[in-house]
Amino acid sequence: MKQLLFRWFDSDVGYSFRHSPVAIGSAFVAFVCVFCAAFAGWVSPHNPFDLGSLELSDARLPPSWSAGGTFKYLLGTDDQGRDILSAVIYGARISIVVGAASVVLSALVGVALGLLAGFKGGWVDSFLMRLCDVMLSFPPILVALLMAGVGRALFPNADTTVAFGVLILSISLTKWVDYARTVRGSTLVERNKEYVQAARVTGVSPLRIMRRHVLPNVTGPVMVLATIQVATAIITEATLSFLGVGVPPTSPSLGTLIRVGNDYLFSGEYWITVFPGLMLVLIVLSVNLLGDWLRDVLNPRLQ
Amino acid sequence: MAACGGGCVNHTPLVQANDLAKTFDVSPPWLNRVLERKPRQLLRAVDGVSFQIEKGKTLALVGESGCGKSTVARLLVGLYEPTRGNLVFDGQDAHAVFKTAGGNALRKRIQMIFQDPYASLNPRWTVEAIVGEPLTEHGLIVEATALKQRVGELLESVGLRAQDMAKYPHQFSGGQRQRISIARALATEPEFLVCDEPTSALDVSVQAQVLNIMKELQRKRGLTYLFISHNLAVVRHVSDQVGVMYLGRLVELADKHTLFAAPRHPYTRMLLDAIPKMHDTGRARTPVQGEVPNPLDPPAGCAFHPRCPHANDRCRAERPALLDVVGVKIACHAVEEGRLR
Amino acid sequence: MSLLEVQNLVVEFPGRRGTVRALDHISFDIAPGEILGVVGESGAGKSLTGAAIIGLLEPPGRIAGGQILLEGQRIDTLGEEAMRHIRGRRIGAIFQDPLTSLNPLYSVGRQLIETIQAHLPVGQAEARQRAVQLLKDTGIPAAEQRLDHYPHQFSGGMRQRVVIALALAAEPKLIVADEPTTALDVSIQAQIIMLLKNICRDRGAAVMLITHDMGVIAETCDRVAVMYAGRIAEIGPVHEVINHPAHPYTAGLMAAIPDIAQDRDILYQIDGAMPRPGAIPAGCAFHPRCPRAFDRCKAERPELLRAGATRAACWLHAGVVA
Amino acid sequence: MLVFILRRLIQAVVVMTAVAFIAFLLFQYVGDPVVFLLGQDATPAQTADLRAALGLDKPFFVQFWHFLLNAAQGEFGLSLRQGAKVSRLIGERLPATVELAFVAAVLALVIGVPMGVYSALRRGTFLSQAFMMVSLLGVSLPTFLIGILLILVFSVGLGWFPSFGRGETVQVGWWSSGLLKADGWHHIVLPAVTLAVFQLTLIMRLVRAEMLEVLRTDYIKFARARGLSNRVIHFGHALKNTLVPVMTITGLQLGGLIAFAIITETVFQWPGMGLLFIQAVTFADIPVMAAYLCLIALIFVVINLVVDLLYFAVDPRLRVGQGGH
Amino acid sequence: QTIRVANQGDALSMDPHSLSESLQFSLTGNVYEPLVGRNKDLSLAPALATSWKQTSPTVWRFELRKGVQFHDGTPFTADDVLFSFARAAGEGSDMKSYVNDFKEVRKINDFTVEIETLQPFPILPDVISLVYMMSKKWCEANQAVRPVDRRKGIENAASFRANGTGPFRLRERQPNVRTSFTRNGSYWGKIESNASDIIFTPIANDATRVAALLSGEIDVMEPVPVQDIARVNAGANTRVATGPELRTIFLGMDQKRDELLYSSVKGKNPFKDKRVRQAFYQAIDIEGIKTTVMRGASSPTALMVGPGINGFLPEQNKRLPYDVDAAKKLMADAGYGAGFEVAMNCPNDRYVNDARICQAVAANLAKINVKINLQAETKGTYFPKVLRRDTSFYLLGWTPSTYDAHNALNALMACVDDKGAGQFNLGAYCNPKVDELTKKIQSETDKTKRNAMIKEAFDIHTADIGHLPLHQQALAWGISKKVSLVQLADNFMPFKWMSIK
Ligand SMILES: Nc1ncnc2c1ncn2[C@@H]1O[C@H](COP(=O)(O)OP(=O)(O)OP(=O)(O)O)[C@@H](O)[C@H]1O
Ligand SMILES: Nc1ncnc2c1ncn2[C@@H]1O[C@H](COP(=O)(O)OP(=O)(O)OP(=O)(O)O)[C@@H](O)[C@H]1O
Ligand SMILES: [Mg+2]
Ligand SMILES: [Mg+2]
Repeated sequence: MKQLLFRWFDSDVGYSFRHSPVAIGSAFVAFVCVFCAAFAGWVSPHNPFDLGSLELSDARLPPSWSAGGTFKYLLGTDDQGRDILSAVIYGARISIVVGAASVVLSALVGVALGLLAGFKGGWVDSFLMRLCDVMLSFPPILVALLMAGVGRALFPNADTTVAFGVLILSISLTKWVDYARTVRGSTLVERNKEYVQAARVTGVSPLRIMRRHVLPNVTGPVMVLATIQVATAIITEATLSFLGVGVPPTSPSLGTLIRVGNDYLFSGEYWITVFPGLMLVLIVLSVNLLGDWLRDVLNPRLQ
Repeated sequence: MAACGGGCVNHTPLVQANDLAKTFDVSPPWLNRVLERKPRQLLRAVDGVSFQIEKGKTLALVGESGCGKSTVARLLVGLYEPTRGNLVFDGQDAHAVFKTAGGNALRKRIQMIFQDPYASLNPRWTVEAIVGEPLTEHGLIVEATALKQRVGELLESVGLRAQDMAKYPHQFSGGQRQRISIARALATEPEFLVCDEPTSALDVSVQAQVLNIMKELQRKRGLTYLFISHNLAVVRHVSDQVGVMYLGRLVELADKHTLFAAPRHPYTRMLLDAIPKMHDTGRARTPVQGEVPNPLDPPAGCAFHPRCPHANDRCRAERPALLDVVGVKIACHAVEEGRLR
Repeated sequence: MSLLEVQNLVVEFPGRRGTVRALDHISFDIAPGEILGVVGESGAGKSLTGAAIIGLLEPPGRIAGGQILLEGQRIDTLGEEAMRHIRGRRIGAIFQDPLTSLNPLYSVGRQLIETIQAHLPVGQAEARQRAVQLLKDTGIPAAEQRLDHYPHQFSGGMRQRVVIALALAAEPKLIVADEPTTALDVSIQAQIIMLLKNICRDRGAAVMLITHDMGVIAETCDRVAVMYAGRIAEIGPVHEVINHPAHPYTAGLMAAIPDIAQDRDILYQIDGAMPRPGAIPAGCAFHPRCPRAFDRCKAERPELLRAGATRAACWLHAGVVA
Repeated sequence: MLVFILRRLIQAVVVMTAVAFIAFLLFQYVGDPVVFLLGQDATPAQTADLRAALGLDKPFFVQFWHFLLNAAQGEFGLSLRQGAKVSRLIGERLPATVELAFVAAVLALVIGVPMGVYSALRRGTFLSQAFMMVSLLGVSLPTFLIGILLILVFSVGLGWFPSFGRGETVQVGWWSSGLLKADGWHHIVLPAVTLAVFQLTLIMRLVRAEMLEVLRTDYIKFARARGLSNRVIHFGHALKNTLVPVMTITGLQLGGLIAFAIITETVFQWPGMGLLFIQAVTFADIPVMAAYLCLIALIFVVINLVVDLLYFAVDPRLRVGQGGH
Repeated sequence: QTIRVANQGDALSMDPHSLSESLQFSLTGNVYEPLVGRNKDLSLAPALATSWKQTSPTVWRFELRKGVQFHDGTPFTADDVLFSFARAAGEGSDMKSYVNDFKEVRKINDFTVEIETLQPFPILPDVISLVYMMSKKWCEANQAVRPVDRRKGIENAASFRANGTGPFRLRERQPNVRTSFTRNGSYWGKIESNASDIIFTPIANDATRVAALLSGEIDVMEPVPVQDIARVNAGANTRVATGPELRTIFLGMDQKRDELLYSSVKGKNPFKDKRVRQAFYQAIDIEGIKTTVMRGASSPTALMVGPGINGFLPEQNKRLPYDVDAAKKLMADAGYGAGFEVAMNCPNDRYVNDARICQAVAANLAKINVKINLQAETKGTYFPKVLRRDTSFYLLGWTPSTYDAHNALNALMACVDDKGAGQFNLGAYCNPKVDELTKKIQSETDKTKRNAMIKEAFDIHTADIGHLPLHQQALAWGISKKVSLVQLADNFMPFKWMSIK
């Protein structure tokens, strides 16, 4: 482990990391966000998902520094008396989980199908690529919207976890296409590289070649894509909840919080939307910047 | 095969290619063909190539880019299925065997070395994994320390150090990488090595190192080589026999000494003439005109006739066969007719 | 007076592990009309030398010392705009791969005409006239029609002819040709080298011909510089260097080349590999591989020393001068 | 060329059938239109009646087959909710969406391409870094929030632009255009900006990345070596080569604009297809939804075709049948 | 003078018989008129009928107004009345339930008609106040004899055009974009409005609608989101008119199934135990919901109908006190001291702050250890689901379309049968006494007796805690200070009472 860390530190990526304030900064921010989200239970002062602890009488309190604010609720409360700070932390957790999970899911599917298409070629390839075309003609928001509807219809009384599952699935459903295409492209390149042919001459089975030789060599672009898609997935989730098919309101994600807060922009209760919005920007920005940086570092032509 | 004790000279060839051909279908999609009334387009990358290689000997194939050298190599190692003809390896029909369960046993005996020392090693694997892969894949060695031991030996046999196995390919120079490739190819103790331009990406100084190692290995282990190159000087250095290819066909197949001393085919002559001579500087040569024709649409008759100074009407119409002319095999009307000698 | 004079040229790349010196005090000159060959192993710094002369070092690479004089005028310190007028007009360049050297979206004629008009005060019609003439001169049949064709419609050899025509478009006095034939077929290589040699002779242009191929050098050049690890190991008239190499590296290189004319069982081989820039040993860069190295080689860096008709950076020849 | 177009058309039909199928499959789950059609006082018998009358009680494949038959004739039936022909509804809404998407696309291109070119040419300068940051901010905020904020600032706060609708429109044949009147332009500013932000970011980053690649190619190096001026190299040679790959993605993005318009149209009450679709979704108006999705697929197909044809125009390598090797 | 009006939604059609929905009635009610209309206090008012009386328990006689012209100039006569009722009862109409009990509509002379019903029908004038009169001639000339028939895929002129007798004419109709009206110069009555034109625009997004009002792009809009009431009131040129609405918001519980769906309780149904229902009732902090969620714009209620509905009695409207301790005790008594878990269905775009009310309720119930799995979703998926009775606990709102308590009793509280009774009684509350009373109320003609029966039925339902009534939501109209208008409790917006400075 220590050795691995050291090797990373010593590698080109590590070097570039140490010398890029943007990368360090955004990694730091991303880490803080992820840390807070992961340990939300310890970090946040209240548990916003525990409905029993909500006091309606504490609803819509402004942040502590404004007149009428209390230190009990540092960033104020929303219309349900939910502590905004805690809600933001927990919401970030949900957003990150939804974002990361949908990216992982779509990456898994996309990479697998992309490998298959690139390696098998022929009609498998044609079929999968046409399938990608079809998926591309569905704008992601639409697919997610419809999928979320379908999910709700199929699991009408789903509890929260299933609702999340449906949400994640519906976001992933369009995103895998990007991975499939990228991986297929790289696979086509890698497949004809001589080291793959060497393995074939030796008699290594195609499946094994795909897994052991080709897969590790296409992870670079997938990584880049993944970082950037975590961000878009989080935004998609927010947009879906704007359209009314997001996560359950009792366990709001950042997107839900912003959407709810949107209703209070005119009434002056800016904190209900601004702080979740800031958090969202912070996460998306840092993840995007990391992705950008990674892309520049991993792209040999830009070295 | 007749049993033959040590010391007796075995004249049965180890490798025998009979009328090998490989055609690629490069037709436009079906709809285009139907609508534009275009026929199917077939690219005859290799078109009826026959040769034999005796055990312990080296056959070199030379020719310009695109003439089908690599395709022959891939046919020999089973990366491609021949469209026509067959390959007899040690008395067995190789492509038939490749398909059966015994295929791996045969694959073990035939290995390949590639051109690009940078692309032929998986950049994410350690040298140990790369060289060890054929061993584990064929179940030759499963135990970790034994594997290390064997990989170390292999590396040392190609002039690297055993400690190098922990490194990654990018930590080696081009020549060293090519040695790793050789070590990998040797791992299964093959009898036949197909080398597709193993030195053309290398500097002359490094090329010398690799060629020396290859020769030494051949001497020590009795390896048989198919050596592909477009550098005639290198070919002369390593081979016993030389085949000259043009547009998918062999145009001349001869013993090395014969070929270099007295090239017969006009194309062979042209190739030899095109090589700049190092030691009689200043001599102006008249380079041959023209370039290789489009392989999709090869000229009728002798494919070389548009560039050939000796071409006549027969050359333009009739394709010459590869004929035995005093110990040399030649496909040329002019030579056959005695117009050229 | 020499056409081009390179004096103590140093090129450096600031990098993650400190600054790497890729060219280390290189000096040579080229006379008008002369063909200078530059050979050496991959990574020896041949292309960098060419790039430094035409002022196209890729960032972060920079000239860190020495000077480059073109017809007595110092050009390494010129600004971008002034340098632009030198490139193409006074120094032409040819790169290795003719396919990638031409913009695929523009016709060959357009690229020729824009180059001519960038440097010469001629109208459209005259520029076109010249372009056709250039194509004819470089041996392209049916030049008039070919002018409107796109690069992908030419074969490899034809493309390289176009590239040569482009390099000569504004009649420069010096051509830097960086491996102009490496990407081509053996039979075509000879054609292109001949063309380059003849056309430059006709126009009185000097050529700096960078190549791997000793044979090409032997046939084409007047003088040759052998590079090793960012330095010039030996420089001198071609047949002297080839037949009587003064530097052990040159000698090794020559012996390592298989000969078409004779059989050798084992090739001479120089063990080891050329050091990367940044890991170049002290003293003579070649000493760890040199069969004739002695103490001084490890400690002191040799300058180019006269050795017969050539000059070599080797302490073996120290006595000759002293 | 003709063959190529034909191929694409056949592909298009396949893609659109698949889209229709998937769409139709999904609709089975998004809600029950009968509930809305009948209002609160309907009896179960009435419900069953209507269900039968609408053919909603038929097996899925029968319904789909009818749908396909009709769709092939460009007829998608009556909107369950509005009782109007779907083709007419869409016809009325199409101009609004197309104009919005068009203005947004022009905006995104006109601003995005120069920004991308600049930040590629002047990599590392303050301004180009700032462009990159700002562009990232654009993708970090959900579209709806951007829309509301724009309204808050520019309509309510400053009173510069109207907050909803298309304003005055002029009827040109069946097309209703808002772009022929100052009022229409006045109304389109905020929605178009909202819609353009995301695309702008993408285009800018794409142009930058492609440009950086192109600037590293040999032919650019060779163009420099020929002594061409920077202007010619950057804007003649590099930009044109950059735009070739950018074209594909931009084409796809244009299709995306129309889809993204859903959110923007909702926020700005823009009377376009997105709004129609969202309303249809809430009321499970299957014919409208199906027609919309098929139309979107058609738009994508057309855009792809146009992009491919543009390729023919721009890239001589694709113009086949002219010698070559 | 032009008044620009905006609403959350749009009428689906201009056909007054095609859909029984209040926005559609409100909008088409400016163009078309019923026989019996309503005053500003919702009491009945003569419209196209000048007077009416019950000539026998099953017969009502209407005297029609003379000299009335449709917008196209044709005079209004008894034939049009007969035609309109037939149209409302016919195929494709959504008004059938209003005229279901009619036996016959008879023309006595050109300006007198009689309606005979199957059973005694005391509230007939109330019921027909939403059945608008159309021109027979015009409908026949424009293929609009029937409301739109989706089955045949044929469009209908009446969906896009209109020819009524009302104070405004329909000038232009772009569904979901803009509908404009002009003043009817030849109206039979006086129009208390100075508006020459009305432009109606739907703006679905709350924030956009508020912004449009604040920036002066529209003059009247509805509804104002409760949280923005203060902001609109603070605006220099805008104000909010609030008032009670007829709709009652309540919670329902499954009281039929033996095992509660979607709950941690297995093998039994806690909602069958009145103590549990009462515990839920008393655990809900309705005042807290009023102040925080509804920002004061609601009136908590104990009844299933609100003021303005016939049968509503203020003295009956007494809620059980909010008392968490009592609720806990009730739960403990019922054997659920440790609470349980149950799913709750809730729309999120149907009623004012509906999902937020549910959240607040969930938070309240958490205090008596009940864990609510809240499923808030769009009405498009919500209604089909709850109408399948695929729910254990749900939120619903109800406005009796007849302005009479019987409608609520029959739809919400009667035992479920297959003839439409208890159709929205989604938890299948059933008390035979209430059922019996409901049937009697239907045909009782004596007003006092009838009201007494309504009172009794409500008392029983309240005692049973059959549902958990929450509140009547408030109307909130955003109005430019230049505009004066009359706000009706049924949320209709007649343009004839709207003026602008
Ligand atoms: N997989 C393939 N599909 C279609 N055509 C192919 C394929 N592989 C090779 N070819 C074509 O077959 C011909 C012979 O190719 P091959 O690679 O054998 O040539 P080569 O002699 O090895 O050339 P080089 O010296 O450039 O390596 C070429 O024209 C090539 O384009
Ligand atoms: N951008 C760069 N950054 C760092 N080092 C570089 C860069 N470009 C070139 N070098 C180094 O400079 C040295 C000389 O490179 P150059 O391209 O001149 O070699 P060359 O002699 O032309 O080799 P080849 O025969 O392979 O073309 C190489 O060792 C290379 O590592
Ligand atoms: Mg090859
Ligand atoms: Mg080079």
